[in-house]
Amino acid sequence: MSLAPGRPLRARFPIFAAMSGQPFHYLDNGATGQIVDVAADALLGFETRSRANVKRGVYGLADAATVAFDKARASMAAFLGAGSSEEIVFTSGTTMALNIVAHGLAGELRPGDRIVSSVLEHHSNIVPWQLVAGPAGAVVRAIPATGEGRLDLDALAAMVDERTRIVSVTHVSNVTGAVSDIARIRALAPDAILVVDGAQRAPHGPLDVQAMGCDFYALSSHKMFGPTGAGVLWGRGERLDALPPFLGGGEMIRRVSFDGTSYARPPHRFEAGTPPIGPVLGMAAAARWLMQQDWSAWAAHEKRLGERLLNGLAAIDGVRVHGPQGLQERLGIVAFEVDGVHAHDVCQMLGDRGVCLRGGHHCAQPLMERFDVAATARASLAPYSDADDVDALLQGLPEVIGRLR
Amino acid sequence: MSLAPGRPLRARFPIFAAMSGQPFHYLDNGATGQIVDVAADALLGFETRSRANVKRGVYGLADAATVAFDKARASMAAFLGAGSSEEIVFTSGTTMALNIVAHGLAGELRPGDRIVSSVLEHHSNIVPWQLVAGPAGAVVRAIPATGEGRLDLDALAAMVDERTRIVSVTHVSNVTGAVSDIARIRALAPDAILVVDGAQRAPHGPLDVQAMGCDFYALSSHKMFGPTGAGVLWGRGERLDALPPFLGGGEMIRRVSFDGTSYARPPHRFEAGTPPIGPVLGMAAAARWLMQQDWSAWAAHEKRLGERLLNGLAAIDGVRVHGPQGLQERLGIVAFEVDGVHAHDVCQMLGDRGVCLRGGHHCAQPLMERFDVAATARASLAPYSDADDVDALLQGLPEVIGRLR
Amino acid sequence: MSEDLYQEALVAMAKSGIGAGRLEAPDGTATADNPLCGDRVTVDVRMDGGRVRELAHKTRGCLLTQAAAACVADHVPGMDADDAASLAEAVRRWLAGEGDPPAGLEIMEPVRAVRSRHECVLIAYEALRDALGNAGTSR
Amino acid sequence: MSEDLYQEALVAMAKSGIGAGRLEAPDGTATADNPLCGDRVTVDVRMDGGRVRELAHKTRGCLLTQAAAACVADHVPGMDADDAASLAEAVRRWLAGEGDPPAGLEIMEPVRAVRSRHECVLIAYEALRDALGNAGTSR
Ligand SMILES: Cc1ncc(COP(=O)(O)O)c(C=O)c1O
Ligand SMILES: Cc1ncc(COP(=O)(O)O)c(C=O)c1O
Repeated sequence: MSLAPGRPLRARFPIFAAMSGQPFHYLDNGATGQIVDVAADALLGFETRSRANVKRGVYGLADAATVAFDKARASMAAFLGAGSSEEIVFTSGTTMALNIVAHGLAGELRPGDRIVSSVLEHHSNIVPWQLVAGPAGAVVRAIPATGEGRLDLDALAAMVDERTRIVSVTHVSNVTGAVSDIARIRALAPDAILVVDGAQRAPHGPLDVQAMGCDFYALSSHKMFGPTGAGVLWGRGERLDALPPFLGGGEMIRRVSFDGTSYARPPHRFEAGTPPIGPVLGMAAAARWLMQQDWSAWAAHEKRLGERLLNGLAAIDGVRVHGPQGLQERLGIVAFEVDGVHAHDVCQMLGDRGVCLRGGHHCAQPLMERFDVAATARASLAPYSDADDVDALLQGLPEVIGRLR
Repeated sequence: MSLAPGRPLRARFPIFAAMSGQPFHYLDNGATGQIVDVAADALLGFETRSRANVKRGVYGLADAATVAFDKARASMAAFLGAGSSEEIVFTSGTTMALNIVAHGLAGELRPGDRIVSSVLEHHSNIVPWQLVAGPAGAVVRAIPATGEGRLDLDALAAMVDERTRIVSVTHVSNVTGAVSDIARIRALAPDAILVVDGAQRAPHGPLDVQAMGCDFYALSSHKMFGPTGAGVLWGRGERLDALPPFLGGGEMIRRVSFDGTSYARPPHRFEAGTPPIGPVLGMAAAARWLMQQDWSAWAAHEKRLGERLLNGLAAIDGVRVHGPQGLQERLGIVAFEVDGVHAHDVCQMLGDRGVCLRGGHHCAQPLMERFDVAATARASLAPYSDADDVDALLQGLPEVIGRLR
Repeated sequence: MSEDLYQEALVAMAKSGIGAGRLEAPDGTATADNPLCGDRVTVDVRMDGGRVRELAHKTRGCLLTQAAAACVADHVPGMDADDAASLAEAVRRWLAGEGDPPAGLEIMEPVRAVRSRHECVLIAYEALRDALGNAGTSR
Repeated sequence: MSEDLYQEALVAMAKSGIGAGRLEAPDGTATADNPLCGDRVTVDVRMDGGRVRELAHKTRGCLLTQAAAACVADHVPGMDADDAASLAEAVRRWLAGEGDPPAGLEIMEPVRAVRSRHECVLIAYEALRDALGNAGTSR
């Protein structure tokens, strides 16, 4: 069942057939992955051949939609290693998942309480905490980053105190590719609620949130080869039970009246309104497909390509990688700076050669400040990436530098 | 360009081909409409042939995605009659749109302030207001419903006072089909912020929110023949400018730092995280298609069918319609109760005959209480509905009643 | 399919009115809602040591909910409280496809195939479980 | 396409350094950010009645942003303040496909086809508009 990573895998990703005939080296997987055929089929199948709203109707089409939606929940529970399907809240993406947690926990915050985020975070894991900390009089502090772009956990050890209520960190940095040591963070802050942003980790294989020891975990469908518009918030049963609702609307209630409203149990309490049914079914199909793959082979492939990329960049004059040296505890996400040439100009010119890179702050301005750069270019790998993609970047870059510097 | 409503139109809705060979009378359009081909094509085309994240990348695919996303904004602005594209905020649906407004306005509420909702509202337009009113010490009051299921605007006239900060009402009831007189509401509450829930109105043709005089307007893609997972919040320019952000994350910021964060201008301020790009592009395709249709012919068709349905139901013993008598200021949404037979049992047995109805409280428990019923069955029409659909319901119902009563 | 669902035995059970009403001064009482449709079952229990002595229910619901509530009233009196409280979980598992039907629910076999109607059956058992939970303190 | 974008005239303009630096005690000053990449232009102006007398900019940005800022510094001094302030809107419209390029922007013609780079050009003009707005009070 498992396909070899690299070129053979492209048969399963319709974009490659669509782009055939033009140079196409997609190295922007950190921004969004390409959709896998089974996810596209599940999405389109629902939308065009079996659409009905879920959780409400009793006629055949509606009942089938509800069954499919339940099955999607079970699939995501399996992918994450959740204790039960009831721990899976469907959202529109990682950002929404993190907002549900942050706003949900807001009522527990007392003046002087501390929320610990980090300099490595995506804005999605900073701004929601700032939004809720302010009114509560709580303080958001940031775990610093080491010079090579990892969480500085020694600093965390010194930061945690009895006022530290929440620690919210990324599982994998979307800039440096560094993998956080969640078990150690858990040990350093045993009493804090531990929230993990898994957006960049989810595309790299099934998870075990229970073993990880965190309380909440967030991910996005579009980064794990599912459709845009869906995501998951996982919450440990008792944590989710204790969380008040954030969004109001249909499906999240038990009883509504102008005299007072009571709320449904999790996960429904957090799923107000018609969910993104098609995207959710597509995401679950992608997750089931990912669970069938040979992840040791895929990880080895990513490591090989990552090394080729890191070594190649190191050999180009004036190029500086921001991130860990090797591929230990690091995924194939590589941000770099080119002396005297702006990332946007690099990405624009490489784009003409079919090399798709992201340039900018990657929604991680505090990290950019830490590195003292305005913007970097970033290449991010997926299992369908191959050496040609990496080489197209490595060959194109010196030409671009020559032209623009 | 405009197709005749009824059967000819079904050529554009792939579900009908998929369901051919079995009886299929889809009368649950109030819960979700079926997707139109151009919307499905836009969704699938993006996801499988041109996927890239928006607002960030400069290579060709990413730039094209951004252009398409901008075009979608312009299309939704045209559909709504907005003053500019900047007034269009993309959301995951009506529920999210209403939550953005409610939570955004929370900071302006003072103890004793009044928010006026109504007994006719969907839970999505009640619960968010309750969630924000409580902590602010504000009060949510409800415009009563008349016996035939309309807003009692005389009562509203008596309710509005200088503490009435917000009035939030549905444009069309999802239970009784009653169309609200927004202009009169605007006149009765000239100083209040007027929010309109357009979820049930949007599938019935292009809008003119400026002429309507409201301040915010919400709609869902899936009810207007677009994909699941997208929606719009429209806000009058100066209202949107004044609204603080609700969700934190990427794309909604100007500058992020642990010393303080500043936010982007609307609409981006309200679009945290990767948007549901595929669903948004599909929704915009549906909106463009809807704008090309002959709405006077379609409305006449809906009126004819609605009358057939209302008259037919009136002729069945023990059936009672909850809603206005005729089709004046009322759309083809018809809720009814069957003496001694529960709505779920009615819908289940009709479902076997291919008649798809919704049974339940329709996320409108306060209205159910007003009517003193636990649940009703509801038939809701779309332009592709035809007399056969209505007749299948009218023929099946007496049989079901005979069997179950 | 619904012809199976609404077989005569089920319709008869639903209309039987077994246990319909309220108890005066019950040892335990609880209400369960079906959030999908607003249906609601209130169960009252009177205990006798560790056993359920008497039970009544007030039910607003569809035929399935009515039949399930009647079934509770028919089979539960005389049962050990813990056994009775565990029925909700047994019903949930049975509906999900595991195990045999708890006593009386054989007539509901066809409901298992209709996901959206599972709650209709469940809520009577949830109200029972919660009523026993309340009664627990006064046992 | 990028070969057109990065034509020699544009690269030269970006590297010209025209107007680079800060004014001491300017009449107006403002910063505009490109939220997409963190680029930033600060414009300082010194006024002379209703005219812009002197202008400087501090720019952190790509070649397009640099070239646009240089272009502002090259063409705006001597202009009527209201005319200068209206340039931002004119640039926005031109990028969107309407009208002729404001003076100096001819070399940016190819940028119009690349939606994601429009902000790169715009922010210098937005900083100019806002700096003039600030100066307005001291005019
Ligand atoms: C009147 C009304 N408002 C709001 C909603 C909520 O829309 P959604 O579930 O798409 O968020 C609905 C639909 O269920 C509705 O009918
Ligand atoms: C680490 C990380 N967190 C959060 C997000 C936000 O995800 P989304 O935009 O899908 O909500 C992203 C992706 O942009 C990310 O890379």
